[in-house]
Amino acid sequence: MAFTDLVFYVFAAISVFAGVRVISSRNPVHSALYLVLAFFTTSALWLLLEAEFLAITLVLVYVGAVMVLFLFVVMMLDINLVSLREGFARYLPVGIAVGGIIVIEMIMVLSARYGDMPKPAPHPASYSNTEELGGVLYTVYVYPFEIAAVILLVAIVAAITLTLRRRPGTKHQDPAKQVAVKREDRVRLVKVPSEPRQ
Amino acid sequence: MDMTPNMTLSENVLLSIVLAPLAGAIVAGLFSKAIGRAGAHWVTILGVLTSFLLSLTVFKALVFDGAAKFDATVYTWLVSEGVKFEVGFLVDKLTVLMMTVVTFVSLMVHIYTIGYMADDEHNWDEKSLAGKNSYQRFFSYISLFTFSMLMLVMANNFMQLFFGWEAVGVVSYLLIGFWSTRETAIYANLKAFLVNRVGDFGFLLGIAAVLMSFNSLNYAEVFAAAPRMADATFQVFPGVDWSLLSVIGILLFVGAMGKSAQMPLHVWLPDSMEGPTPISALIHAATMVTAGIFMVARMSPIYELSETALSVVLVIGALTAFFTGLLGLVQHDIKRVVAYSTLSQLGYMTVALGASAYSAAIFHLMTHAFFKALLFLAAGSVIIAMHHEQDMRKMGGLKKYMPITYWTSLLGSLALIGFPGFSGFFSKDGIIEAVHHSHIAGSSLAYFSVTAGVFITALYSFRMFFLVFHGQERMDEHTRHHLHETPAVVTVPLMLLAIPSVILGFFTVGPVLFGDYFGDAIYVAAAHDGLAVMGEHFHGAFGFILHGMMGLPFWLASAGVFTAWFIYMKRPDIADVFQDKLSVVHRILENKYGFDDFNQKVFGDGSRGLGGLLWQVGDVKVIDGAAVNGSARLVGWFSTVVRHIQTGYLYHYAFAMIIGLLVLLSWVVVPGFVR
Amino acid sequence: MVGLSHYLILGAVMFCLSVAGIFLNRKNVIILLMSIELMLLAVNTNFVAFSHYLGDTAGQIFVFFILTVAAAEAAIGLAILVVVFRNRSTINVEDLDAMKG
Amino acid sequence: MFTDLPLLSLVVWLPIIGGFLVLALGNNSDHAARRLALMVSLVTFMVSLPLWTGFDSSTAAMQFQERASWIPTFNVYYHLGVDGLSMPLILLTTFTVVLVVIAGWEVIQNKPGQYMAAFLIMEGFMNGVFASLDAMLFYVFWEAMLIPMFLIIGIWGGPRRVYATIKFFLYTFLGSVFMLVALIYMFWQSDSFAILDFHALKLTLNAQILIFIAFLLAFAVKVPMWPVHTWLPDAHVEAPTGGSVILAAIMLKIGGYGFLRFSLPIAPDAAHTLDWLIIAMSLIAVVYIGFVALVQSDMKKLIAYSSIAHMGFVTLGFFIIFTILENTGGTSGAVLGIEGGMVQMVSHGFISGAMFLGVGVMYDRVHSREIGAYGGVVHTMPKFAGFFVLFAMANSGLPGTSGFVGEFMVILASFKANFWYAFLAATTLILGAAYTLWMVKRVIYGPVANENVAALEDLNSREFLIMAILAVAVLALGVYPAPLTEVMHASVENLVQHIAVSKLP
Amino acid sequence: MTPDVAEFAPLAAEIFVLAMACFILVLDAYLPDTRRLIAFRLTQVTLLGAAVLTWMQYDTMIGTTDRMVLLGGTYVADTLSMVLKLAVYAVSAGVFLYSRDYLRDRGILKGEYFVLGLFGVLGMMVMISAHNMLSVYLGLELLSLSMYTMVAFQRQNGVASEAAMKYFVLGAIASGMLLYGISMIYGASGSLDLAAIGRYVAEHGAEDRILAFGVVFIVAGLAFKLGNAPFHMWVPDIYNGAPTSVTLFIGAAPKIAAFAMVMRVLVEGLGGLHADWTPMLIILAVGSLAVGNVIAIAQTNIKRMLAYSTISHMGFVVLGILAANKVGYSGAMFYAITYALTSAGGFGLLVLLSRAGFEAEKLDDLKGLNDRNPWLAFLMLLLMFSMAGVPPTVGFYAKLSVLQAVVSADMVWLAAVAVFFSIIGAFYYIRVVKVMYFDKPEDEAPIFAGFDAKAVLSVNGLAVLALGVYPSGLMAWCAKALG
Repeated sequence: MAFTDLVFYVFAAISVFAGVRVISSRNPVHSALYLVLAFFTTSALWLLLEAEFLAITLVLVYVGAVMVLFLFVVMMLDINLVSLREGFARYLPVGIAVGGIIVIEMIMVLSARYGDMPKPAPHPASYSNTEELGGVLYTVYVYPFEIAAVILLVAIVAAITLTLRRRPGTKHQDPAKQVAVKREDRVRLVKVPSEPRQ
Repeated sequence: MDMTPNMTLSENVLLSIVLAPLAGAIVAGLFSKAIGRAGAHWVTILGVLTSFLLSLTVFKALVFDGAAKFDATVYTWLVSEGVKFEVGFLVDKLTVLMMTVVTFVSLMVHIYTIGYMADDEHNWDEKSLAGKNSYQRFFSYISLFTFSMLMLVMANNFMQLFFGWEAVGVVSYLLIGFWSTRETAIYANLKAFLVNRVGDFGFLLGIAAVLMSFNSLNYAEVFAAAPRMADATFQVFPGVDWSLLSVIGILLFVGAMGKSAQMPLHVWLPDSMEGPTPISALIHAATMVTAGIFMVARMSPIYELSETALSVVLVIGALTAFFTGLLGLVQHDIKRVVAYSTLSQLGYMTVALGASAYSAAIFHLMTHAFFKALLFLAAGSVIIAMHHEQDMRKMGGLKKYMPITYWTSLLGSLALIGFPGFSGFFSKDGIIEAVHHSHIAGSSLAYFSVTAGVFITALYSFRMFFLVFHGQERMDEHTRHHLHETPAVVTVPLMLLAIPSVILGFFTVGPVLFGDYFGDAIYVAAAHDGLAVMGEHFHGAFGFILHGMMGLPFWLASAGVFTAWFIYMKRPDIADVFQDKLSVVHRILENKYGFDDFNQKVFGDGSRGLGGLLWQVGDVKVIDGAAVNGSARLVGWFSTVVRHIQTGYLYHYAFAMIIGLLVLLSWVVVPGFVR
Repeated sequence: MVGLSHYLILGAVMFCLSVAGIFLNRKNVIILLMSIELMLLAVNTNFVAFSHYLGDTAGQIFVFFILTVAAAEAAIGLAILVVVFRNRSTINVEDLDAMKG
Repeated sequence: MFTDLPLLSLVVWLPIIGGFLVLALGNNSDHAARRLALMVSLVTFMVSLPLWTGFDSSTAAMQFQERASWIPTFNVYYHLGVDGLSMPLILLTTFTVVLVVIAGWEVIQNKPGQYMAAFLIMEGFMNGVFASLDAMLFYVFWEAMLIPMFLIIGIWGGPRRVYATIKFFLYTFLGSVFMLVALIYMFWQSDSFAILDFHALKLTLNAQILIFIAFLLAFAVKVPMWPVHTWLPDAHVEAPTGGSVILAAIMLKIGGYGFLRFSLPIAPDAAHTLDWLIIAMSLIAVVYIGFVALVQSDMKKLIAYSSIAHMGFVTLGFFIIFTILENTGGTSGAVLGIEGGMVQMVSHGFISGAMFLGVGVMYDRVHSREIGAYGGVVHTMPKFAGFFVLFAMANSGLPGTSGFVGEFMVILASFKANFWYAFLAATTLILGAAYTLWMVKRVIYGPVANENVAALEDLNSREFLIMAILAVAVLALGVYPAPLTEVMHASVENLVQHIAVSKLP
Repeated sequence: MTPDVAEFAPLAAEIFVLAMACFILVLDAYLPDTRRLIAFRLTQVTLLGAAVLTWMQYDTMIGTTDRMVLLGGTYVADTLSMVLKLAVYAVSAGVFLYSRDYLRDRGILKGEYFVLGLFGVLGMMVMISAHNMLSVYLGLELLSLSMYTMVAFQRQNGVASEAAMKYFVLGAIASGMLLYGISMIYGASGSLDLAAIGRYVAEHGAEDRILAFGVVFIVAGLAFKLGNAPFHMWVPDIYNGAPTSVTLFIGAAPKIAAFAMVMRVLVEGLGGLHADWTPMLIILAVGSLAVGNVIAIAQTNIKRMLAYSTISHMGFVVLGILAANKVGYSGAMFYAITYALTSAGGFGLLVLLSRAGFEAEKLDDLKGLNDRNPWLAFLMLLLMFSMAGVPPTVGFYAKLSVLQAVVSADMVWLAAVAVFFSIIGAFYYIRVVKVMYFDKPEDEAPIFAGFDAKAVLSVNGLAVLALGVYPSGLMAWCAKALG
């Protein structure tokens, strides 16, 4: 067995184990951490596939940003952990059955088709995965790239729209209101009858 | 032997005969307010009189001037596939005889009605708008009836025959139920119509069979082709061959059974007495009920080719003649006695038809028309005098109050029982003799029936006669006080009808019964021709009378009259003794053999029950309940059940997607992959 | 000898794990979101493996975009989660059944 | 002179456009809406008359044809034309609508504009159905008809109107959608939606049977034949008088027309194979429904059931051809049967319309349709009673009235096919008379039953006019039906020749 | 291979929409609450401008089979995309117009709403013009993310946020499935370009079964987007839970985009595999027809009822596609466009009937509409009969063209099944008519609606009738759009 094979099996096993733990953990925090583990191991597998840029990105973007966000939300929302675990076992057999059948079918199909795919020719030493990707990203895939940018914009807008709260207690400025204010809004002239002479 | 035709009948004259009463009916019916009561009776009488006079001219032309028979189309109703449905007239000696009888009786009845209906408003609720012009309407109806009856007898094809057939039925329906406030009347008219419809049902099928066999509905064409079809067969039930002409004959005869009130379709006729008496005389004695007799005689070329059909006719007629006569013995209603006597006489005519003595049947039809109309009108006269009391138990001794009615009634009764010399004698004796000579199946039964019938006829006729005119006066004081002879409009028709009742037979028996009066209008196969055998021994009317005096029927009739006198005049207590001793028989007779109960229970209640069952179970429960609403409910129920799949739980939704994926994967791909 | 099929099978297993996770975790929406991340990971692995074996960069580009979108998706998903929690004080899936039938 | 105009288009579109105008006008003035509606219906009737006068009865070809492209994607044409089968029915439609408009004149107080408009629009659709020579155009009109009828029953109907109208809609919708599939199937066989192309299309027996069944569903529901008839009594009972009249006089005829225009000529071999089914259903309709009608206590329901029984004659007349063919080897009698069915349809249009109008007249006064609520009407409404008895007699097939003609022809023809067909069909003589006259006995005759009846007023001149017109029509057709049958001879004979030949490829 | 700037010219409409969306986003921050309508008006201007640009761009292409494949094969401009985009603009503009008063009454008339709406429209445009799996995916996500947000837009609405949650999770799963399928297709064909995939499929489709394997996942993903059973479960809850204005948005234009996606992926890319996906689509179609029509009967909430009706209509759209011939595609396209139109009208009416503090969403809320406002009732009547497929409304021709296709593909039985379920469907549509016309109103409150909204609703409703009387124009367009 080649070294790369060993690496594959080890990381694959860890990543599957991590995946199982993600869905079976009692505590969402644990799940999140196992997911991080899964990302790490998968990233390692991607390295085996010579996708260095993506492997790094996965760790940076996912682990660094997305999973932190997850953890943050998990922590922020005060969730009753006990009640969330009830009834897991009841659905387990069905879940395993369905998942099992699907995975068996998938494996059947996949191994039949790709069982003997030849190993690709190794890249020359000067090959840079990042450069390669960058090259096409800004030329061939410029249109998707722009769209992706829009998607991120939507995400920003959405996140702000949905979660930005103006707490009643806090004080803040509203420039539009300040500009629009008129004299009548602020100054009230009250007519006071003069006091009658005694 | 045909005379050389030296003259033709005019279509316009024939049309006038038919249309004059129709015009009268329309005017009297639609413009009743404008023309008033007098206008109504004048216009209709004028119409019928025109018809009658023209009929006489036609009679003269055909019988005395030797005109050729008229057979032509007036207009084509419709054509389909080369089959012409036409309206046209066939006027030969048979027809013209009927025309004359019909228009004459009708004319008499019209005149009589003026008196009978004079104070008809008493029969109506004073607020009733229908009662306001009932007088005019009545005249309109009887004129319309005359029109219909003429259409019937003058038809030259089956469709028009059916038209007239149904039209007289409708007018009869309208007239029986004329006093529409009376529950019994409107029950009777519905019953009459429906029972007739049963007959018409067979009749229509018979017509359909004729069309199928001959591809024509024209008499002449059908009769001409009939001999060729003598051996044709027809399968009503698969695999069973019946003679086609027998089937046609029997089906047509079913129609005659309805219209001419033969057992078991006779039940409507006694009830039809709910109608005003003039129409009982006109429709339910003289004319309409004889339509069946006329029809069979008209169809003689067909019946002669089927002994089966003739046997059926014979047996039905015999049963009717005997059994309905018996019923006349236990009736108390004066009109019902006459009605049962009519039934019995119709049975005689039918027997004659079955014995192939068509001319005897028509002869009896004619004489019967006069004396039975007479008897009815006389009964009506009594009823008028009794202030519309019809129960004989409340009459008696009317002789001294109503002499004209008394004498005419006596003449009519004698004619009815066949007293030698009177009209009825010739026709009835002719029938009895003809049956005696007949050899077809059932003829001995028929002979017994008609002979025994003579005694019964005499018994019930004179029972009625004695109960009404002789003996104790059983009416209440008030009625007695007002008793007097009816006015001239009533008595004149009585007298006019009495004349033919007495003498007509004497003068016509020769040519009609034994001569060749009918010529080719009636066809009798040589093998069946009993009358021809009798004709060999016929030596004039006097001889016939003398011969009759010696025959069994005369003695039976005399015995009947005597018995009636003995029981109802001499020893009235005997009647009650009989009633007690023969209570079973009496009850059977009272119940009219149970026909009415049976019909009411089985057909009336039965069909309503069946209808209710089909409706409530078939329509409401099965089709609507189970199938229609059921499927709707099923879908609705299914919907409420299935909607629970949509649990609201996210994981179930996801699970559904996964199952969907699994299904697509397993069902579509994996088999394809393995393949 | 580890070949393409091994990676694909790994992807398949991960995919089904996430499927099972979605179904089994009937309580916590956050774990559902994580399962979805797992599913995307499986897909990404497929793409990377194909890309490698086909010698074609398109697959990796696709992965790149998937990662981008997934990040955006996570942001919105978690934002919605927060909104739900604020409204209902729960993220228990079994409590989120206001609409059904 | 008139025949140069696009008559059929006018007959179709005049009432539709007029209907929308009435709708618009109805918002402002009820009276103006009524007048306009009457005018539109009269003009339409006038316009339809040249169809009769200008009709060439010597040919079976389509006449007054109009053709324009409509949906080129599917070769659908706006193609109108009439032959001897459809022309009388168009006249019947335009005639009946005039009566309906008059009948609803002051009776309808709730949104009369909408009411009249619905009838006019429906008239256009119905004429469209009869005049269409393109199957898709036919289908569009056929289905579109449902909408106004649905509203008429639902808005102006009786207490159970919602149930009745939804039942009506779904029943008929159920029937027709499968026909759509059949039409599309034939389109792909012939690349055309022209009905006449369908006639010429060769089809295998299996295809024919499926097509036939699809058509049967559509037409049997419309006719309606037993056992898919149960919508009719409900719809009739709940519909306003005008709705009942149109339903009975025209809508049912569309089913019968469909058999002649589609089922028989398109799938003659299937019709041959399945004729026993239709005949059985027809005879059951005559007998079974006759008994059911006997026990109805609601006059409209009774007349509705009698309609079903009478329509049984129509379908019987149409489908005996094959038995005749087998028994006699020729088609003699088939024409008689089909013409009898056609005459029966027209006649039933008059008679049932008149009967429903009659019930409507009483209902307007007493607000009850129960037979038990009446009795002795003749004493307070003698004129009305006269008409009613006449129509009742016509309904029970009295010779001299139009009701006789069709029944007579069909019974005669069916005897040629089979004794028992005729036997069962002829039971209507008894049953028809029984249920109709029993109702007459209980409603018209007898002593005045209650103060409602005592307070009845006889026909006003508007009602008298309608009744008189119908009475004349009923009698005229009964005494002289030849003009009606003449126009259809050529078409029916052509049809019979067509049907008698197998279409199997 | 640096892209030429000129290559961006055909994207003028997309660029314009994006720029305007950004502009509105920024502008809105500086607008006082009283002047929020400016965002609304600018949105309408944007859609109008986009329509003009699209029209100009494609002016020369109408009726031709020309197509421009640009930007490395990720973008395509052809007649199909033009027709669909124009339909999307039109429907979206109407949808925004109907929503305006509704949003104002509920205090959510915010610039972000329209910005998200415009981003959604942009996403649809991307999907419509996609010529690469990547563009398909990104367009889909752009649309989906916008819609998730819009569903949750009324933040204090618990039901809406729950709906958004469900929508989001299920949508993400569906995306995952789609992506898995794409990865398989990519693996087999070695390309993400639809044309290249199409070529590969044409050559190897028959023997390379991995393609069919991928197709299963792709079909599942697409079915989710269309809302076909059993991937339909989100539809009723989201339609029900979302604010009616958002339901209106989701229920209309995205159906067109979903159709476009199916056309691009399944037909252009994987058309060679139709023997594989036709049976799958049959399952989906029959399932949708059954589930949609049957369950709709039990609904008393009209939004929910229309949701189930959507499911059944999408079943019809799929029927057209599974016929896998030109008649079917154009039929499905006709169906999708006219359904979007009809659905917009139906929900639009509900939006108009709703007022501040009152949501018209129960069937009973329509009671006696004919007495309250005959014209609106009549329009709704047209829309309902159109959905039921009764001529002479356009819904009939939509069903007709789809059935035509099914029959032309020798699946008469399927057509029979379809019409069978449409009978069941007819019941709940006419129940709406029944409620409006035959019942007495419970709520006599007059209906306030802007003149423009009413006018557009009238146009919308009458279009359903007009297209019914003369459908051939749009039908011809649909046929031409498919070459």
